[in-house]
Amino acid sequence: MKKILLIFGVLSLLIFIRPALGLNSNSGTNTISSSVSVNQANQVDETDSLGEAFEGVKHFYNYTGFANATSGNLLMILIGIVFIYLGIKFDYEPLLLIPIGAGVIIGNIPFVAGNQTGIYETGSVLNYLYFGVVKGVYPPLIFLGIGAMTDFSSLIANPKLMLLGAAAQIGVFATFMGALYLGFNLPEAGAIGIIGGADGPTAIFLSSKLANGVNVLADGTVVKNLIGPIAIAAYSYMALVPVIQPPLMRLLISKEDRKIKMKPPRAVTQKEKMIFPVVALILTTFISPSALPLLGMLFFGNLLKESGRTERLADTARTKLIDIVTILLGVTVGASTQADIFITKDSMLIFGLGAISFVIATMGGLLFAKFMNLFLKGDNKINPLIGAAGVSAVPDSARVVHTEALKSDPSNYLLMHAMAPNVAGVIGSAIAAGIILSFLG
Amino acid sequence: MKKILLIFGVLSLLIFIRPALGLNSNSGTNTISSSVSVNQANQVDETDSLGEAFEGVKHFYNYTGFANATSGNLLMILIGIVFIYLGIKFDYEPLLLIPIGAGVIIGNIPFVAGNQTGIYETGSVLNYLYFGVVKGVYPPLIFLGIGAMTDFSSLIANPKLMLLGAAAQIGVFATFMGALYLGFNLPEAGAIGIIGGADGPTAIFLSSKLANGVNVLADGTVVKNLIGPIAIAAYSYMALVPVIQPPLMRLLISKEDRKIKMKPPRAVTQKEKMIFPVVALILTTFISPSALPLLGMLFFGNLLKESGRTERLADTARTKLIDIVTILLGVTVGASTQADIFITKDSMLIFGLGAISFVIATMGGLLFAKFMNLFLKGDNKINPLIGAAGVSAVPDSARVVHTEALKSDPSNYLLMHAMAPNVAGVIGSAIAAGIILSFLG
Amino acid sequence: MKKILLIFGVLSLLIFIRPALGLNSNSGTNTISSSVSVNQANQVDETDSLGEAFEGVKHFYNYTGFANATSGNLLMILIGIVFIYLGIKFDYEPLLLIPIGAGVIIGNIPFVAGNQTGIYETGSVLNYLYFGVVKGVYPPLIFLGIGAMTDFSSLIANPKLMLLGAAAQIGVFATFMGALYLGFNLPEAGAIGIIGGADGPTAIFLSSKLANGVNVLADGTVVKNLIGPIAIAAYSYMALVPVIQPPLMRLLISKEDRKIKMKPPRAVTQKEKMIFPVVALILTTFISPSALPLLGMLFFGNLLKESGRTERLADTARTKLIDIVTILLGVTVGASTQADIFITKDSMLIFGLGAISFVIATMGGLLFAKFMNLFLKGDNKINPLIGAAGVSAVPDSARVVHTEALKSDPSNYLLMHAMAPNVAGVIGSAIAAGIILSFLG
Amino acid sequence: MTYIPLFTDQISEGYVILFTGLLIVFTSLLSLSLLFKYGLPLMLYIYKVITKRKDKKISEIKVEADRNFTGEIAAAIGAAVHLYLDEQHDHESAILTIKQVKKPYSPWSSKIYGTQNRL
Amino acid sequence: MTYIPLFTDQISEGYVILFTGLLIVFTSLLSLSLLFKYGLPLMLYIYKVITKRKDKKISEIKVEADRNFTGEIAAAIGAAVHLYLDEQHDHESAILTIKQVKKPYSPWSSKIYGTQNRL
Amino acid sequence: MTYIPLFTDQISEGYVILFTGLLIVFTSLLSLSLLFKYGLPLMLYIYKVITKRKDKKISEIKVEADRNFTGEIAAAIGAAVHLYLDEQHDHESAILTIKQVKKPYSPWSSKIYGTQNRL
Ligand code: NA
Ligand code: NA
Ligand code: NA
Repeated sequence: MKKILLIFGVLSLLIFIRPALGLNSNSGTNTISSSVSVNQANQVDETDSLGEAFEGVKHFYNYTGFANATSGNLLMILIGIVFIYLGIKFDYEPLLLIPIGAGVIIGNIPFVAGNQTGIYETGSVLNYLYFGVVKGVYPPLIFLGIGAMTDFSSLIANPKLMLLGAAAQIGVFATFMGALYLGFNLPEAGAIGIIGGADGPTAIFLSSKLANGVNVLADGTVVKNLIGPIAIAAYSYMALVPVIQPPLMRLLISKEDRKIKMKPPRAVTQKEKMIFPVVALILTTFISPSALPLLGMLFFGNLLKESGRTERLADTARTKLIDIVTILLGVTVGASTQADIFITKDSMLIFGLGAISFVIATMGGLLFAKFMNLFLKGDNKINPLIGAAGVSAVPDSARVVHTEALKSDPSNYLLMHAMAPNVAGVIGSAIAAGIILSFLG
Repeated sequence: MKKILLIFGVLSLLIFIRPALGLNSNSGTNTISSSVSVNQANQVDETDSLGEAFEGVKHFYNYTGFANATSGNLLMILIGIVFIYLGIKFDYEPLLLIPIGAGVIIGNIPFVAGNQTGIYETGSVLNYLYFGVVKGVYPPLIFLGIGAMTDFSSLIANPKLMLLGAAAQIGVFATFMGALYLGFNLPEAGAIGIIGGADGPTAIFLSSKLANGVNVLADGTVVKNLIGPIAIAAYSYMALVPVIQPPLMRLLISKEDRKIKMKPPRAVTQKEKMIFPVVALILTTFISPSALPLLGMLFFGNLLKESGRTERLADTARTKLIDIVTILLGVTVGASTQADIFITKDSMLIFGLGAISFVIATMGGLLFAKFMNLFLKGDNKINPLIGAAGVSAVPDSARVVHTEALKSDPSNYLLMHAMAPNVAGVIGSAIAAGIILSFLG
Repeated sequence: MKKILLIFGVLSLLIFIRPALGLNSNSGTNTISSSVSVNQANQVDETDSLGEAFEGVKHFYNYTGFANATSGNLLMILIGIVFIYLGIKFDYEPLLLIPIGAGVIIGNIPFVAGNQTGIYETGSVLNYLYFGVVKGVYPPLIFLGIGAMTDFSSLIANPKLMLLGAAAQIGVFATFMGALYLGFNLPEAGAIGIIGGADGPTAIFLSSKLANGVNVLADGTVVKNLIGPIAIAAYSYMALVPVIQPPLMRLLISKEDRKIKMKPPRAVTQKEKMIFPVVALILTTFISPSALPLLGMLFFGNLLKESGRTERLADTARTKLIDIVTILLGVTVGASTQADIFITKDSMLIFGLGAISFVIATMGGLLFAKFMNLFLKGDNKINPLIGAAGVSAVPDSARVVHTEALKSDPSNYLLMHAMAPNVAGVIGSAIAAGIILSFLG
Repeated sequence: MTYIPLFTDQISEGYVILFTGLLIVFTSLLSLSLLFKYGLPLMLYIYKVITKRKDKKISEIKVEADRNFTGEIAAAIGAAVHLYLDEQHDHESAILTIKQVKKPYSPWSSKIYGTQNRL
Repeated sequence: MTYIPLFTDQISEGYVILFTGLLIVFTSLLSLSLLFKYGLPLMLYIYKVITKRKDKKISEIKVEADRNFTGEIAAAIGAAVHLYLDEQHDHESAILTIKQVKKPYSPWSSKIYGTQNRL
Repeated sequence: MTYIPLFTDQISEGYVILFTGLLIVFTSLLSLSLLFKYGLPLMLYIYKVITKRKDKKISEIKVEADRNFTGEIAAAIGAAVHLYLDEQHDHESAILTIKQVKKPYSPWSSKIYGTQNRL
């Protein structure tokens, strides 16, 4: 068996590797004939129309990925594999990186255009699933699920921590300015800026509205389609939060400050938790109506969770519904990185800006936390580390804070406290997105 | 900290409340400057372009809900809150009232048109989700789930109780006549009449076909879009069944009759339960083919439940699938009550007619139950109370009957018996919808 | 009560059976009057406009299924009932046959065209749900779920068994040739051939791309819409695998060979199982890019399962998501068999070809297994029965193999081994579909 | 889709629909009830005759159902449910509390609730 | 949707958005925090006055929550979670193993997993 | 999408597709099998060399799998499954009965099954 496997295998590999090796067509011919002879052995009599069969193989070969692969495709596939590797090996946001990584591979399998295969070809399955991204339908559904799984008690117990979520938004607007200076036009810059919000769905939602390759500017130019790069950048850096934030924390926060223990949050009544989503929904969307799809669904989901009467709906929203949307969103966003469209100078710039935005956002949060401490007395003082959680990237940044605090004092559990700025960061980014949208939409 | 919170807060509130208080723009200016000075303290140097920043705030302010709120919006938001309150506090159909209530709030957040925010704006997320309502796609999916969770044994064991489900439909046709007399045209009246069916999905389905703001009458007039008011009316009164029905029961049914104990239903074999959905599907849809989407899915779901081979599908249909659809249907139906479109004389009339229809339907069921007793001997006699369950509003009306019966005789458990007319009422309403559709569709 | 039930019943039945019995309209009239008199008893006064009411009944009657039923409809409904019966009684693929059977009934309820009822009428609910079939969206989602529930270890442990999955594909191409000889044009023949793949989703996917009633050939002729017949044929024969395969096994495999015990597969490391989906995805789709939607999703789902980090996504994909899609796919595919479109000579031919294709595929697998044994020594020898599992029809054919093997040796458990060619068959069919698509798409 | 009126007068047509509709609704539900009162037993009998009692599987499925699901049980359930409904709210709150203490922070894409979800 | 520029110069408008944006984000989150620090207690008080303590249901729902959910517990949970997160991977693998041994073959449309799914 | 024929005669093209198709299907599955027979071990070896055994996490995940999932178990499972499949129908009916007795009335939007769903 080994023997035949080998003979057959070597020959067949030849068929596909040939062009790579640059062998001439003769070797091709005898490949065919010989492999056919093997087929013969199998069950069919193929003695006739050998030539045509060869024609057929050649005809078919032009459809294979081997014939159409570009270095860009191979590079992107490699990146996809790296995403998956990071997700599995280092447990960085695997629920995001693995679907996206798989999507990147799927999106970069070389194909012949016009066959309804690619994600950008109308009528292809991927294109139908991508619809939810292009139209910004998936993000609000994910926010519904987030709302149904988020407990805002720490925020209700300690409202002033909301300001940390606001402070981190400096990252959004700074990146926005940076993008402008790098020559992106306003809507594109706005979409890029939101990467600093460290919130995937918000980033996808805003970019699908501003940098969707459809809108037309006053001067007649069409905005670029940056949904792919922005989403990938946002999710990549969200996954890398455990790498990005710790050094900044050690840089900006003194040993003593890191040791600060915060007094346990007060107990929050169920009634408060029921009122919160309603009030927050009305207030935030009154201020930033363009964020309605995001904030409306977020607080609606939270109401389902806290009402105490709709547990079954909340449970579906935070499990199966969000899972389904996450799968579809992840794989399509990944697939949207088709090399010929994705590998551009813009994408590189966006990745650079993204890195900076996370740094600025983190610093903003940390510094504003120190600033707040100036006004806080005694055991009301907050541990400045939790400022870093203001970037959202829920819940990783909160867990990073938790871990960092433990390094300086193994008995200092900040997770509960860090959740407050963390969810505030989500709200803050959504509001910021709404503001940008109302200015540039 | 308190201090700065207060200063900053008061100032910022001023920004938004100003117009309400009618302060002049000066106060506005120093609001800006002072709050900016705070920002300065935070992290950025904003000394330049203060004027423009003020411009920006003014420009942005025009997008906020504060600038665009109408009394109508505020009224509807209040109604939304009341819905949620009723759902949480009195446990009235919370699975419906809470999503709808949240939707009402979301749909009435004031926004600037043309930004793809509102549910009636093409391209907005809410508009995409609303699609399932406008096209009548959600109701059949909900019926699929209802079928997968409904046990028809009590109906199979006691077929004559089906007539109670028919009797209650008098409410549908009476309301239909009422609507005609109030000047609605035929299709609109038909859609309004179905409120008397006490069945949300059926009401949405029929109104999406008849009163969708699209169809054109022979005389060239376009029918009104009454989906929102009809759906809200139907669900509101379904939630209020525990309030509406008891007085009517006491009014029409004598103390003795209320004490009647019905003999336990015979055991039903699994084979009967398997045959029921198939036979019922064929018979009912042969009589009323236009009800196919509703009845077809209802009995298909029931077949999944009873086949004993497709439990996993039935389970999904009656849990996650129906939950997802309920969430989307509830929030979009709620959001469709956008003040400028919802607050009309028509809506008020529809609510009036709705109330009457429930009363008539209940009375129809109760009286026909008494009428049936004239022909029934001994322990075959039925407890007329169960006639009220014929309005469907599953399962609340059945539970109301159960509770009422217990008041007159604490050992009289009618729930099982009341379920028969209750589900018959669902079938009856769907058939009625089909009839109306085939006459006026 | 019995009495009135009978009177009323007989009369009402008369209304509908009349035309069948060919009674004259007089009987009709007194039917009305008498039944009305009953209604009177109920609650409403209907003495006036009796004539018009009769008009109404006549008008309505033309909408009922009784007025529009064709023998074709009744035949198809009968077939639907048979499908359901087979699923329940003999447990043949009930998860497929029961939804499809119900769909067949739903799709053949007679209705008046132009009322947005039928699955082929734009705007009807069934038509919206059918979209996922026509556009080939459902199949990849089902493959996602299959991937998330399939364990490829037996394949990884014993790679050479993959060839059995390839051998069975002879069924696909032989059927393709047969269809050509029967006069179908190339795309239609390609779509019909895939029935031999014994894989419902693949069949639907390919036929929705090739034989969708939309594509135009070079000579200007439009291809037929064969999605319905092909899907029904594929699923029917998949369900009948326990009937089709055993005789062929006994025919082709000797008693001794059936007794062959295979050595237990080696243990497979988690790392191998993680790498498999990625490598397989890249290699197979490079060779056959047109199969990307199917193979991409299949291996993506498997990655979710094996990554060890995305269990919650894998779980959703293999339970609720696949259930929802299975329900919708089953009922719409069933409903697409509307008599006037389904009952054609083509459908009959397709069913004939389908039966043959399954036979050829099974024989191909069995014979190639015997052929492989010529090269295998000692306890490496494979039990030729597992060749039959190469047709996929997962997991039934594997279980048939298992059962057959037990008949010749009650201690010979082949299930694990048979799974290898079984899943290989799925991959093989998808690749074959891709090839056909790239030739004829 | 355009609607062609059958009758010149809306109201009169309304009455037609009223009477016809009620008539048909009653007829259909009545025929359904008759079918299950008289038709079904007949069908089952015929089925039994045809299959000459060969139908094991289905009977297995139903058998236990018959035994246990007598009217008494039905009544008992009625009672149980009744009591149950009264207590429900406490359950509700209990459940709430548990949930609350079990994951007072679990937000999106957390490895944590990936597990909770499994538990 | 076409975008009409407010300002001729992109950069200068950028700054406007920068300042305005930050200002508004802060304002909104600040007003939210103020609302919950001062507004909410007031609302609850008013509500209590209106309903004159008649609100049983909701109070029931919350009561236990209050009792148990003290800060100490919160801290305790923090600790628990911490420990928990460290052990998680072993759990993960354990679960994996079980799954693997429980259904190493379950493919699509199997009667088997119809049941597995239930187990 | 319009289809341009490669060959004038359908049948002859059919044969081409027949042969080419089979050839390619075999080739691809064969190369896949070769890859896993020879390529994969190599890859794993290289990976190990590169990471110099530093890969804890993944190994943890797999380790137990290896231990327990020997061929014997596999066979055992085969047997188990076999027995299991025979008993299944009784299970099925049992489950049915329970379900039936547990909620013989639970219809839509019931507060009851909101809870059932939880139980
Ligand atoms: Na953020
Ligand atoms: Na009803
Ligand atoms: Na196959």
